[in-house]
Amino acid sequence: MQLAGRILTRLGVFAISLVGASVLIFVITHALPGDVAQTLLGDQATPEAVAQLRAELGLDRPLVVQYLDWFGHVLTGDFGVSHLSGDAVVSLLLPRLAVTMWLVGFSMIGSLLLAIPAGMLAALKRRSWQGIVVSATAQLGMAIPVFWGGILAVMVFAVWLRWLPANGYVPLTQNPGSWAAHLVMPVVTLSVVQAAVLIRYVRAAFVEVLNEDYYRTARSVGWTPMRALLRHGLRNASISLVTVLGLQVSSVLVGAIVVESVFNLPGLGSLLLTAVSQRDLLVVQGTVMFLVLAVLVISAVVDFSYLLIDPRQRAAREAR
Amino acid sequence: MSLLDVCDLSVTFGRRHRPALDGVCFSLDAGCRLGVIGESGSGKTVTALAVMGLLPEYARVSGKVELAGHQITHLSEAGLARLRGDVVTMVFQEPMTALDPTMRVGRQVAEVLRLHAGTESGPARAAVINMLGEVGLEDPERVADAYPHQLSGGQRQRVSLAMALINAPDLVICDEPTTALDVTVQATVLAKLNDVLDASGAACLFISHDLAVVSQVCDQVAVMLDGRIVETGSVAELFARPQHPYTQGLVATARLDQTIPGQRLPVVEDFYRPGVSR
Amino acid sequence: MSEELFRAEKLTRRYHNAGREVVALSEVDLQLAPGARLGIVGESGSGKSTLVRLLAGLDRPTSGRVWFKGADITALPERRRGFLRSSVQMVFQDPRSSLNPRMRVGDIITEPLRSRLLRPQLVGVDHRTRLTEVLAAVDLDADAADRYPHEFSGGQRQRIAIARALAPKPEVLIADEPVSALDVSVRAQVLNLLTDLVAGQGLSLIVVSHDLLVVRHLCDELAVMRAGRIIESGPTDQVYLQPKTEYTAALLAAIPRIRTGPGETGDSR
Amino acid sequence: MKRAQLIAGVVLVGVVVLATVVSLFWMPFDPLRVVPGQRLLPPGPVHWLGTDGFGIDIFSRLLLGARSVLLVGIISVGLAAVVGIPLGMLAGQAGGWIDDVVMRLSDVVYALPALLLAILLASVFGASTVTAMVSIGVATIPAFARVARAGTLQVMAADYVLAARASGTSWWGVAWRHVAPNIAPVLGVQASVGFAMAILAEAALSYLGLATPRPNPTWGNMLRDAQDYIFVAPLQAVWPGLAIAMAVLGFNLLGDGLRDYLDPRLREVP
Repeated sequence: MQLAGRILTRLGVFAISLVGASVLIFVITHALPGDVAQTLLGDQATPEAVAQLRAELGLDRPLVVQYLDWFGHVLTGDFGVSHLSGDAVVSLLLPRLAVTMWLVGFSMIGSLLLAIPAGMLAALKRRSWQGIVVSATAQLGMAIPVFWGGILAVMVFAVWLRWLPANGYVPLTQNPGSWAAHLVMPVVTLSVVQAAVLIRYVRAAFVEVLNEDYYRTARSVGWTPMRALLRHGLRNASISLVTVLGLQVSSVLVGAIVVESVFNLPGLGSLLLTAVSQRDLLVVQGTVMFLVLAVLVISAVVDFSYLLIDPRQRAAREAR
Repeated sequence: MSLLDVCDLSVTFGRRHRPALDGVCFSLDAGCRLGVIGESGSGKTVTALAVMGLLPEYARVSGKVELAGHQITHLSEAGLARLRGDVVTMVFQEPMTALDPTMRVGRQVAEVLRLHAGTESGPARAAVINMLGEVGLEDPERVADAYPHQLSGGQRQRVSLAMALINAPDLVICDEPTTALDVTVQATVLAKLNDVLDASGAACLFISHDLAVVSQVCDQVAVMLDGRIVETGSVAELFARPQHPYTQGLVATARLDQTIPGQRLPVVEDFYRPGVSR
Repeated sequence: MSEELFRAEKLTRRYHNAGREVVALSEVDLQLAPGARLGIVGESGSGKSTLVRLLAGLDRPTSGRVWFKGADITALPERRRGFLRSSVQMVFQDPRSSLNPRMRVGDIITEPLRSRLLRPQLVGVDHRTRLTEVLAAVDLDADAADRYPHEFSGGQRQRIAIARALAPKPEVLIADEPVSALDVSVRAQVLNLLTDLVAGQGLSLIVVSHDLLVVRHLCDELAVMRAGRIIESGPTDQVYLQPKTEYTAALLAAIPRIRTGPGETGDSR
Repeated sequence: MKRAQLIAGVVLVGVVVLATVVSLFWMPFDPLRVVPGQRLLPPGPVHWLGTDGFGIDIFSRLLLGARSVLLVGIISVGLAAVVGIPLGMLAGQAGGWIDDVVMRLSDVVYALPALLLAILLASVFGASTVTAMVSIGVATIPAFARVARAGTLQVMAADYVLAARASGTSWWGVAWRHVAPNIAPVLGVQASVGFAMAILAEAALSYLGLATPRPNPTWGNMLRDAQDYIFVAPLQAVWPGLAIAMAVLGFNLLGDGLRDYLDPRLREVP
């Protein structure tokens, strides 16, 4: 009962965010001063050409109708058509999706692999030098902009050591070795910078556990600090970490867009930036909507896993 | 030789703070029950944590704590971990937070058994159910499969008690174990504590601010004030004829049941003023 | 002019908590005469705090009505509750939570006097004079006014809370577990202070406590609550010495008493 | 230790402020004028940090860039605070449906990170300092609203608010005398940390060409330019990055230091 209620509430939040974000995106592109057709055609266009394009794109209809039409198509998987090339946005997105997904996926995993042990160490040894070193390193890492981290990595590993290619991308199906070589630097850069942010949350979550009575109970029955933390801390800390992770999804995605630009990877980021420079409004609108949808879906899934970890959320189901 | 021997124990947190414990001495024989009385900040809990070896790492400790032949202050973390849960265990004040909310309580108790006795899971469960029954939980099978939040405060404190007693320890330390409970629940938990301590023959260090509660459980009492023990004695003797003025004040104010309603209550200051009579 | 101070009829308060309905208070009737000293005892979740918050007009009942001095306050809008706010004051359990850590003690105590609602009731009351008066009434030095709450001990903070409650010259003092967060040695002082104030200033008093002994000491009437209902009430001595319900008897029996010799309470040891 | 953090933060932030002030009165060279004969000079006594691909003194461009760091930070954090804090306080104090509406609105904005907002705005209006400031500011509103709301809820749960209501203190009185002073410290911390985030976001946006356009220098677009010469003049890609890292570190340290300094609970324990 209660669990179903919570899931429904979460789905409601998801739906509201989706509709709200789509309205926001639509308002920025259509309702703010600045005419879509004029933007697409540029300043030199004749009024007749603009009027013709307006009719073609249906821009002469009421805004509400235009929005419902657009959002209806989005829900069926149609994110619009590029004005410049005439290609469907989806057909532009799909070939580039893989690059961004590799980058986001590996970086998410990489940052967790770095941040969880480091954060636990920082919490457990928070009063000795090991903990202070970890915290200080994280503090420094947080201050490094991800693109500068990428540039520095290129300087060291591509320019100086010549171990890795400076930029570019090769699909996995074409040459797995080369694919990996091109992805290593972007992934490591993004992982390290994300991990620096995550370490603080992981540390805070475990410090909280260390201050909990049940941790003290675990110590009092004979667990050593490390084993007590693993046995009783991991699960409890992950309850608060899951929420953080949901929020991290969008920041990793943003980071990926930036990193793609540093390493010249043909992902969604480069698609977006090219579209912006060409003022291809409909591609920008469609791609942004697609990314927002992806972030919302992933955060919702992450949030649901929270219901599985915490028995206080599950319990109601068993009690009834 | 006594089970627990504490001699000249001092504990300081940080450099600028006055000592939390200042030369505390007491001893406890096997099977005996010592109550430690004092107000917040008097050093009761610090004493308990020192005996457990659970003081935070930045605490500076001097003096001797000898438990069942082990020098607690000199033991390594691993050595201490072997004693905790086996020779000495502890029941804490807050039953609502003392158990891991993400683990079924039966497993939490069984873990303690397995950690020290190496029992297999089959027999462990039987022993756990048996222990849960012994601390007065009805339907121990169901309780063992419950998560902490599904139990009442009194039930949880009984589970804590079961955890503390499952390995038949020599010493059980209770830190205000009934303060967070309703009066009626407190009465039943105290009665059960008496029963299980009797049955197991374990010694008990019982910490409380409540003189009446201590008198229900213990036979010896120590009164703490500002990190020192100012008076010790048997329950009967100390409560009937307190010697130290502070103790006299405490005993007088605690006898709310013997005053006439609306009359002025005796206060500690009638007997003892800090810095005057010391 | 009505003879009664408070009257409550069929007071019910239900909460919705995570989709479930919790009945905190169920059809409680109550009458209180001016000058009465009423103690409300019960265990956690019995609804005792909910009841006094409804009486003080800090919460609104789901159903039922409350009268204060003959006026129905149940649905009265906040801006017309000035007379209630100045006449009924509360003291809470934990003075660490009931005093704003970022206000000076003087400002805390005179806060009720600065309220626009209370101004019509407090014509001609000078803030400085009143501050000095109430500080003296609770045995605190006048220079306490310029300091912050964290500079005081627990007992002193509870005195500050009492001083604040006295500031608007109330007729009724409602104390919700006034001593249960305090050390034993301080508890007696605060109880003495409350006794003196009630006698000296002719206040009516409502004390909420889980501790029957505290209530017996302060009050001449007693109401025992359980699961949102008043299950027994009457003069304190009568309830204390001849409880009518089994639950009250159990509550009384559960009070821990100092056992100075074997056999005095006849329990297991 | 904690005090050292605060001091380090103040010093680093001070350097950025100082650079901005200095840039108003003096810069060693004109940071906008192209000098074809002086391209890609290494650091030396004349050009302390060398020159860039247009022959412009890098140090002068860094000084000028500090201005836009402070400008974007102040405007975007200010926008987020001015909108977010009242909304958060309102949500926390009023509760009920108002709380729901505010929180759902904040969820909506949360779904659109600053970068995506900036991309949308840039494609409609063209990239500029203003689109960057607006997108960073709007994207930061939820953070302020949440912190303000959480703090307000905590205050509202305290008995002193109940005591204030029991003595007739009005809604505004509670907000002004009880809620505001008690949540001010956490909001100060949030502002400092938010400033650091804004600097990072601005740098990323101008690196991607979504903020202040050339020839006006920002530390972000200087890095973009430097990247073209990474094989010949790699040091060029170090200075602006160091400047960003230093500024971000400074505001983060300041925020952390403030948090510990302002938390009275932390001051009581050893």
